Amino acid sequence: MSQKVIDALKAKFGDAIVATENQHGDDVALVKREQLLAIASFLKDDPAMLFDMPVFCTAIDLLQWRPVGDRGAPPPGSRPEYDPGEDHDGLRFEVCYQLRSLTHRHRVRIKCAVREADARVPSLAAMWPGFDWQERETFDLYGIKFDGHHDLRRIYLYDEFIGHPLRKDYPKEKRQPLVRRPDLVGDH
Amino acid sequence: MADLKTLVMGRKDVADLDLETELPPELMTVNMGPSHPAMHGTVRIVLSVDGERIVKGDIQPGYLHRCFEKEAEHATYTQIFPYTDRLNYVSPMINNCGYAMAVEKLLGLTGHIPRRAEFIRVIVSEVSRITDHLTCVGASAMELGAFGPFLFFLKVREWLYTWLEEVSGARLTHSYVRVGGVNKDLPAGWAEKLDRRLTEMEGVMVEVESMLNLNRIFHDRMAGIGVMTRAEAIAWGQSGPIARSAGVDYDVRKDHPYSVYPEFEFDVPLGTSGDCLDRYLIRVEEIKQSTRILRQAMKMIPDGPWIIDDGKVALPPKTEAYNTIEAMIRHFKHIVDGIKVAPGECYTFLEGGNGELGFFIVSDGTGRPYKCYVRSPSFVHLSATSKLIKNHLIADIVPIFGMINMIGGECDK
Amino acid sequence: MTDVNPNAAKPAVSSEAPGNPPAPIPPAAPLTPAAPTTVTLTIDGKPVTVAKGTNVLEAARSLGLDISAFCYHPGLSIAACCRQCLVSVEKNPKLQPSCQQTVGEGMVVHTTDSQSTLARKQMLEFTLLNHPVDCPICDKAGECTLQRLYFEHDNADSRVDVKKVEKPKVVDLGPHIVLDAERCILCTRCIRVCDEVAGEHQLEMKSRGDHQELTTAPGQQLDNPYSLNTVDVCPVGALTSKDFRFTMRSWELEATPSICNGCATGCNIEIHHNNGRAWRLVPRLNLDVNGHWMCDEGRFTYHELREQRLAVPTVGGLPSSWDKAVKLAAERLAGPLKDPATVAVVLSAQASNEDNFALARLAAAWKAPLYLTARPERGDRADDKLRVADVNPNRAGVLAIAGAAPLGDLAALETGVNTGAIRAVVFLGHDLPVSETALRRLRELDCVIALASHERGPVKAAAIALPIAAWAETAGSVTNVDGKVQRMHPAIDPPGLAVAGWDAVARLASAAGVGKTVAWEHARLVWKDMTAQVKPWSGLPWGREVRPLALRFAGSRG
Amino acid sequence: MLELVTSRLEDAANWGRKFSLFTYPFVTACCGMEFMSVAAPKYDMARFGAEFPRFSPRQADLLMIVGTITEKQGPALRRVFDQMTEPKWVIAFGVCASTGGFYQNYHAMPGADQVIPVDVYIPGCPPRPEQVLDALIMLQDRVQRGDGHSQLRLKHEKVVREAKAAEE
Repeated sequence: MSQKVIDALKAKFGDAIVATENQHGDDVALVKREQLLAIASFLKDDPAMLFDMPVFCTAIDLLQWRPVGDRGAPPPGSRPEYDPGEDHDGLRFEVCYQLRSLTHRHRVRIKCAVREADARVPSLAAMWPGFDWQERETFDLYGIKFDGHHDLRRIYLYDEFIGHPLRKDYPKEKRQPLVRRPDLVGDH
Repeated sequence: MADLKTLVMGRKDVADLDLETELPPELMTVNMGPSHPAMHGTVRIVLSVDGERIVKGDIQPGYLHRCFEKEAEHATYTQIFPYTDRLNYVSPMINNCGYAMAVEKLLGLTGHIPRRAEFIRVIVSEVSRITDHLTCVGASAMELGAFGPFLFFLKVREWLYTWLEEVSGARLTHSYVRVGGVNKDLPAGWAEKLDRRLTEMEGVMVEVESMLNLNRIFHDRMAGIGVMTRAEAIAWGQSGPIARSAGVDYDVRKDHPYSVYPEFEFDVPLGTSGDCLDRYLIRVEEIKQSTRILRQAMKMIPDGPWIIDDGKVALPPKTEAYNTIEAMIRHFKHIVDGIKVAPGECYTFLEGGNGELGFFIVSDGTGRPYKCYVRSPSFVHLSATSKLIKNHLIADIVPIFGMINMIGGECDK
Repeated sequence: MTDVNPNAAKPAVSSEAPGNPPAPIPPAAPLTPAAPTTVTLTIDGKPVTVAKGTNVLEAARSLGLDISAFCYHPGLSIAACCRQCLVSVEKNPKLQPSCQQTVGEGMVVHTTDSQSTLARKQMLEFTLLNHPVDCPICDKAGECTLQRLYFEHDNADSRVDVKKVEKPKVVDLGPHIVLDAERCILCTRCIRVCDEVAGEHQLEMKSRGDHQELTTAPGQQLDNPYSLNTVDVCPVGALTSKDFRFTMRSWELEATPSICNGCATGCNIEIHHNNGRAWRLVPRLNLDVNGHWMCDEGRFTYHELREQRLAVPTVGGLPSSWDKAVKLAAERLAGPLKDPATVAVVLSAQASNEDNFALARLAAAWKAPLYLTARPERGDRADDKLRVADVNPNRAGVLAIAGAAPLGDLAALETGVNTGAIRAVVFLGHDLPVSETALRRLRELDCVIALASHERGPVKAAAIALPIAAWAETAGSVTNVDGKVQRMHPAIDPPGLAVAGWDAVARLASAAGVGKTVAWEHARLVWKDMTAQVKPWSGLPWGREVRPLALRFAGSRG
Repeated sequence: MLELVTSRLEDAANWGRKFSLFTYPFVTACCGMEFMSVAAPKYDMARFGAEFPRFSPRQADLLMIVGTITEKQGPALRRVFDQMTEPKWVIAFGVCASTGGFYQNYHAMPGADQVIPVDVYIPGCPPRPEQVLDALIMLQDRVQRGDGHSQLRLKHEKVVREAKAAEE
């Protein structure tokens, strides 16, 4: 749908574009973190790109990704650099930015893979204010730090909450109560 | 007597009110919510006010964070429909459709859904859109003191709920749509009933508009309040009535057509000033446009199956499931293992009641999504609200919030 | 002295997909011992080179083609009686059962052509003709081969409407197994398991046609020590285990790869658990150790995990806190430790390498002598198959850890205790098979510290008992009789305040003031120290952590 | 004789209370839509004396917990309940408020009764308006019988007070 965007990115940034794929009509570009800001500003300002509308920002935790049976294409988790290995220092999170251009009517998804040890990416909230809360949400639920975000706080959960619940290793039903009825304390 | 005063005023006597400490010169911090009549759903705002003027508003959502994503990662693709119902619970059918479309895209079924199913989806979605706008406008009017329109609109919504109940079996949380179609055909005589309801509704619309549009108080409370420019709207990722009120000509049904929408004639109302009054007018106009679509759909809807004929996607009829081993096995594999979706990811979006509602699903080939992110318009709209309420009076929060139409379930997920 | 198989350390064979019992055959693993030559043939247009003697079915699977089959099992002989794996081979007028058809040079096979596809679909339709509508009450539902094959390969309605043949529903075949003859699809896998794995002919078919029925051989019942493997290989719910049936639905379970602790063979297993409780153990493919099988006795060891557990530290039999208990233990030991020779540190052949290594290192810090305790051998259970006389999972591991250091045996310990030469005992596990008098002496010593998962025998005699996790509750490794070091993964949480054995040792050490060299955060770090110190294991990889995987989402099963 | 009079007085008071329930709708989620329907024409809650919502806890004596309660929401709910005047009653509106419903996860609270005592539970997701009216009538019976949570507590405190007084 917007192959020309991918081509332009490849032409301009070369090996900063780790991989590109077209998934069900969505064009996806996996980029190097160091170049993310440059790529973003290019996408925003270049007259041929003009991605003016931020759609969403989220992350994928690839901790438990495993190819099932023999169906389908090799999943991203099967790339060597994603291998958690013995002490879990593989690329664990993929931060996704979905962008749209209302001018040119094209859209693209930028991905950026980070390790658990330094789960941080440069913040794009200054460029697209729409990403302000979206990045806070991603930080809240996945614990990914966005460098340069003006106020990176929890947004859904409360400050007393420990951990980041959408990580695959956070148990679904692990509650952290703030208040309970005195006569019930101990039951939970 | 002193005790009584203590009870009433919280201090011994009005005389010992210390102006220095009780009315400090610096900004005052006021807390609104999380349980507040003017807050649709539950959201908390910490306001720094200079007298009545809002200097800074820190909006804190999350009081209804029900972990849609975590639940979805632990449920099969079919089990997730009830959770989508409760995202935007004012227009559940649209969420159902959006989620179903996402899964169908991953399955490669887009375009292979029976035409009747597509039409049914459009019909129930538009009815849901109407109920959404009715609730939004009615409730906001009530919060501005106009209790009449609220009662009128809820009466109409009741008619539509009754109709939706006949279709799906539930008043509010329908779970009517399925991957590959809808779970049963429309009931006999649905068209006549819907037609009558719509006609009656148009009558009520006239009444309500005559009550509101030229109402001086309503006008003053809405016009010029919470203005958002076109550039702001785009940069903040706004969509739906909010963006259109600011003149952004963007409606997914027109710009990225899905389902059978290209076959219908309808207009997308645009605002000019981007204030609350425009948002109200646009919603009212969209109700009429939805009615237009419904009237066309009632004529155009074809006969045929309402769910795709694919044993790996659709459940077998219960009568067979209980009596033949073949259907029983199909039922078991469907319920226990879930619909197997090939590894991949896709972002599918459609025009929800509030704007662009999108589902970003990542599949690892099993019967449950590896990730199921929902791009909820309310959340995006609310992120811009702190800008909108700035430099307004506290009382203006009411219309602004009313017209942002923040739906807790959708915003907090 | 120990021949170490580096692959055995990381359960790579099946931990990649710890949800598919039996695990899919890795293409690399040859079924027949490496044949001298290889053969190249074409399947569905794709060329594939396999060892000579391989059958077409395996060749196709190595290409990732899933040909449906009921009677074929890679661990058993070929029967070719279900006709479910028919494929068409060029220059051959009739369809061939791909399990029986060995590969030939230049052979051209089609698995997706209309003829063979239709044949397989029709076979499924026939198989289902007499199959009862039992899924809701069938224990196999959810992991049933018939369900999977029908859903993936046929998925069409039946065109025949005849009354189903009725057969006995509840037939008691033996101590562990019940037969539902109606569900049986007559694949004869179970018969071959008895004949070839257990070596006892205990099952047979009787009658003909749609009256054909599984039954026990004359004068026999299904009671061989490997009988429950028939339940695993049964492609439907005909044979069910009395131990597991009607307790838990398979799709509610989660699977974690581990190692059987029943004896020194160290069969690779999967723990199937749910809500912090193990429900059954099933074998996991490892051609180097146990192939596809395990013994019945081993399957029942999971019951131990819930019996007589020690959940809190106890002092004189009364509950206490960790800090109090280890502090008191350190104080009690201070006296005897003035002469380390009087302190006996007892390793256990029942505990994992990590726990034993931690305790051995503590003993080294104290310069205290090491002893070894183990459950007595049982010659009766030894056979030339999987079962051996040594019922301790880790004797070889303890020997390797002790290395050159002298390792006293139980007799020496008992005499030492009785003569008063030993004034303090720190022992691991709950097996200390000494005489009653010795036990009494121990009780009188009042300076006996037990690190045990169960509250049994000697643990009751201990002055201070520290609760540790059992084998299914912590990450660790055991060394089997051949010296293969194999990983276990934590499936469920330890009860109460119990912690991993090495952790308990570390707490005791820090309380006793020798915590500098005896302290770890993670079993992985214990492993690193251990492999650095124990020569035969140097360089062994720890292998990656494996998390429990929901069976229902483990991909296609059955 | 005196007991008779006081008990009659109590009954009269309860009769008055049950027909003048002032609701504080603690609306959080989907059930709010149905709460609107209950308050709106057709099902008209006012018919049962629950005239119209009071949005200040101090003026309300019936707390309707409408929708899911999350861990983050808990303290607010607790505070609202504490601020209400005695005697007060609580209705858990919908299955989320009763048990958490099918939201069993790290942030949804398994029932509002984890935080405050509840008098009447309404199942349903969301419950039909008829159910709600039924629950309201059940609550009214409870009020008349005088065995709501807070009524019982008040009685208990009274007995204790009198016992103390008797001792001195």
